[in-house]
Amino acid sequence: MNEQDPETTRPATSSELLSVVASRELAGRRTVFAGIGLPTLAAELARLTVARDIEVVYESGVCGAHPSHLPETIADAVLITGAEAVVSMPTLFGSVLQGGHIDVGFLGAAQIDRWGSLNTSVIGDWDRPSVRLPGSGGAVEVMANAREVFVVMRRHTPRSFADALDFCTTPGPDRALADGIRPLGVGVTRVVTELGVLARKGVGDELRLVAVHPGVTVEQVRAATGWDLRTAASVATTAPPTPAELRLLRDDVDPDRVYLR
Amino acid sequence: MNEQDPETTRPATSSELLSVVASRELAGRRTVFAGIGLPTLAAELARLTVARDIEVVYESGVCGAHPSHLPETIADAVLITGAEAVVSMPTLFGSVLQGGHIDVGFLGAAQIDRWGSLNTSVIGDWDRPSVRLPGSGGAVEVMANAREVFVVMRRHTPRSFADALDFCTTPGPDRALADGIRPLGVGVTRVVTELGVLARKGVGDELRLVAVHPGVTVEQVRAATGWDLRTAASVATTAPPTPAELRLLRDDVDPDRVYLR
Amino acid sequence: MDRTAGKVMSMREAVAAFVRDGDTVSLEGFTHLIPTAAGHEIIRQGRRNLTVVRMTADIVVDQMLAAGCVTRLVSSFVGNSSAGSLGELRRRIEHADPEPLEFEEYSHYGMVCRYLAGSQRLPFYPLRSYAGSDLPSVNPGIRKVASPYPAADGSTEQIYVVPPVNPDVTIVHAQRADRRGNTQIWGLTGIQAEAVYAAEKAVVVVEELVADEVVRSDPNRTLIPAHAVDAVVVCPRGAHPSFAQGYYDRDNAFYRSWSAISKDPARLREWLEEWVYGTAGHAEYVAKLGEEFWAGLAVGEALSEPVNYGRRL
Amino acid sequence: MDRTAGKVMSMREAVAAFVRDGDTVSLEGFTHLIPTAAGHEIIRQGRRNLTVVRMTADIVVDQMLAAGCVTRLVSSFVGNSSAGSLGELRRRIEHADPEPLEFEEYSHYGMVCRYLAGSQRLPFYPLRSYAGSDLPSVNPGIRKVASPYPAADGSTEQIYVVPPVNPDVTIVHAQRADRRGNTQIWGLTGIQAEAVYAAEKAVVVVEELVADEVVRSDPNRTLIPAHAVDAVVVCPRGAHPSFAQGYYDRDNAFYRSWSAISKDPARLREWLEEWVYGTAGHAEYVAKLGEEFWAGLAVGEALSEPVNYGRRL
Repeated sequence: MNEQDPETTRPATSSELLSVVASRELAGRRTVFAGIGLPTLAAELARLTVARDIEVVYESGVCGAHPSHLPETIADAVLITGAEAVVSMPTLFGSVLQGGHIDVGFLGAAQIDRWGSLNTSVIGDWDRPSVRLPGSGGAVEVMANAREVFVVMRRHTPRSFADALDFCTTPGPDRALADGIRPLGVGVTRVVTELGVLARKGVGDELRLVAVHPGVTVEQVRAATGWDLRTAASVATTAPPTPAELRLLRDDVDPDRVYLR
Repeated sequence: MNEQDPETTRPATSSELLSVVASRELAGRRTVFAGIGLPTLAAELARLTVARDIEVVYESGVCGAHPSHLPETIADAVLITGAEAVVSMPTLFGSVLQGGHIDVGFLGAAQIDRWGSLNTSVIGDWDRPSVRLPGSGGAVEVMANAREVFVVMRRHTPRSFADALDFCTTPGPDRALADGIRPLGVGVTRVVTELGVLARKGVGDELRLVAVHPGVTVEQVRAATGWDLRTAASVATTAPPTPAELRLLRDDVDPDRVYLR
Repeated sequence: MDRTAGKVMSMREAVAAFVRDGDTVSLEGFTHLIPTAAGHEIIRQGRRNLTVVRMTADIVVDQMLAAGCVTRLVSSFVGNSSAGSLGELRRRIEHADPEPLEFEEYSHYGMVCRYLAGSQRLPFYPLRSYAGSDLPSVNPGIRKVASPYPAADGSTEQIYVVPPVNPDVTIVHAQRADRRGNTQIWGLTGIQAEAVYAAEKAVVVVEELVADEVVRSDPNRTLIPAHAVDAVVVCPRGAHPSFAQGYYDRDNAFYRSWSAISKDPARLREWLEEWVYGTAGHAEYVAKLGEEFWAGLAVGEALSEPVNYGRRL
Repeated sequence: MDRTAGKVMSMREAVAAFVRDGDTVSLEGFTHLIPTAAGHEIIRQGRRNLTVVRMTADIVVDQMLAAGCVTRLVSSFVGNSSAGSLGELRRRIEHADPEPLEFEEYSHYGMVCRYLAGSQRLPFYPLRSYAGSDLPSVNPGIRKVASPYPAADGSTEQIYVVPPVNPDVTIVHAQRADRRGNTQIWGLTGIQAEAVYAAEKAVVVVEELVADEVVRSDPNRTLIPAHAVDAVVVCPRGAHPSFAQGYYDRDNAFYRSWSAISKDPARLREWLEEWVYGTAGHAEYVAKLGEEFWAGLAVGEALSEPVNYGRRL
């Protein structure tokens, strides 16, 4: 594929936009704890653009991944071959994550609230849920120990941006402090959605709308949010993906369009 | 060297006797935690005689050692090359030892009391000792976690077999229980000295003389012990090293006489 | 005592000897080296009332649930990787269909710490998780302890702790072992060593049984020493549909297909009939998949550079 | 951000940048890979009032004590391996000669657990040691915690705990690293990784700096990942008189000679003058020992068999 190919000149999809916006936020970071899917795309794109020597860490124990192909899971064999280090689970969670070595952790969720707490356990009651979700995995640990957390949410709806979580699997620092324990990091600082970008500075601060994607209005985002969403003094419009970013994403990062659906 | 060599026909030295007696006690054991010196000789001799497939574990992290030469330290390079496993210190002390996988641990001491508690820290007061000794190393852990402990003491004197320890570095289970904690093993069960063998069954039991070496009397041992040493109903006389044991020890285990001084 | 005596056995023998009805069984392997073949043999032998402990409860757990082996699950992630849902697990939890499933929910590090406590014979293990989470409210195993050391500001610091897990038996899959059970794993090593050390009994399933000399040429690669292992089962491709680094790749297509299979109880039953009850053992399962299939999962060579352990001259 | 920028430096630069008067300095290596050359450079640069943390306080610690660098020692074994006594350490403790030494005494696993707590950012770490020992009576750091889970008999279980250690800097020696600090160690791996993770800053001294590809051919061998390392110092034979598995053997004769050298303060002073103050750095120390000497510590070859990490086809 080259620059003349229609593949690289057609406009960005929502997945591409999310990946590009998230990748830009990694500028200047040393370590990123990436989940699979859009966070993988964002981390791999960042390695080709704004954070060329960032150490990408995966929950499976891989530190400094240099995958030959886009990984399909956080434990894909291509993440292991050629990695800088592969460590055991106690080391990954105990020394790397709880030890405080992660600058940015990526998380997803079924529900997020205004304080950046997350639900990945159930919709409905925990005892007899209407939907049983996968649960924490390492999300509780990423939130408690990464310096800050980025959340990527494909769907921006009042149900997923909830006034009250059905269940709090992964608490932000405000909830942790109310329980008498101060976590290492500041919790969620960025939420990238199909509509725009929400941001939060740290303890005591709630998520505010700081940017809308091209063609999206502030009112649209507020209507899609389950609480009374505050907005920044001036809400920016997301700079669309550059041709270079799109080309890298499409040709080099995910040529098989595993995640770029 | 062969059987006709005077080296293999001269009588056993004290070191040789101690090594042989200790080696015989390893019959039927699966794992032994060996210290350096006479315990190494005992373990290596046992591998050639009564416990051919015993797993010899060293404090340095070596499990299943097959040394090409007699090791001069518990961390000798010859213990590592060709070993079955070499593990980290947290694994060795946490999973292997505290996890309960050691049948017999070998320890030495400057002082031992009738309950099998040991002092390896100081002679005199801890704050300003007359002699500062090396301290615990892993002895506290071996005593608390091995199923039973063998002690080898070259010198059998009232000062080393003490009525009261100057300092208790490594407590036997009776002391541990008085502190409200039950250790996994039964503590010291065998003490092999230059004069004979003392034995102890477990909690509540004190060391008793069960065997004297050839030519040693019960009274000699009692006189050399700092407390009123009890004796078994019938005190045996140690069977002297067999020619085969001596030949293996001298020709195969320690041909350079590193420890067989 | 001969440490090799009787340790190497068939999967059928190992499951018969070491997995009993009502046992707590840990099956570990974090995406990599999942002991699927062992799970299938447990199904074939019809074990009941098991408590299954597994960080990432995925396809093999869904299959064991569907076969009626499991009454209780201890886990930190109940999903089909990133490829979809576990139909049977969701029916059991969401609808108690066909019967309820007792579920103990942790986070990944909570599970890791439970294995650490279990392997180190500790009464609890502290971790910096759970503050403010709803998990402690649904899991009484997650508690708090006060540190006996004052914090920098003089206050008493609280920290969450989890209890040890000590499975009756842990089963893991690995690349290779020797006849004594010295087991070498590379690539993702996960929590397998701790899960083995935490257990009363341990079964190691391997791609290859190798000569003592192979293991002993690289003792640092032995993550599970012989003293922790009770049985060694040779079972090539026993981790399918997961992968064995350097041996075969992950069967991503099967993972993607599981949502649809497991969504329909009848279809799931058929799958079990054909692939588990309908095969005498894993060798038959492997043969049934066919050579062409396995060729699709073959991997190329990327050898580690040897290191020198040295030899005294 | 370039993770390689400025990480590779000389020993002189690393000690100047990362070891300050009054610091808590951890020097680890359990008989194997002792960071002697780093200790000597600390002596050359005249650091004062250090707290040295080292499980096995042996020759290099005795030398640092004699050079007046150390006011406090945290250790679990203060002896010259199995080869004799540490003269300076004994004078300091037994006679406060020439000045007292503050000494914090633990057992080996107590030290291991302090590093584990430090590396995992825990307020304490529990261990099944110390019950009935006199050590807690002379070390207020060793305390008890009650388990929040009742014991089998319903009673409350007590367990000893130790506090974290978080050195200002940890210095370890290793066989090899890449320019980013990904560090590979084989043979005895000890507590080095945890000591590095527990520290604010970490310096890794290596026998060889290797190409990224060498490290990346065997990522499981990387015990200390780049993110935990602040400086990489290339210093061949920097672990003498201890050994580096596969590189050179232990200098047992020197260990045996140390009792006599250290017993006499004048002789110990002369030794420091000649071998530490009298050499500009470790390269000179190595050269001064001479090629014949090093030939006597040479080791033969015992290569690990490579393993296949696999490559997607």
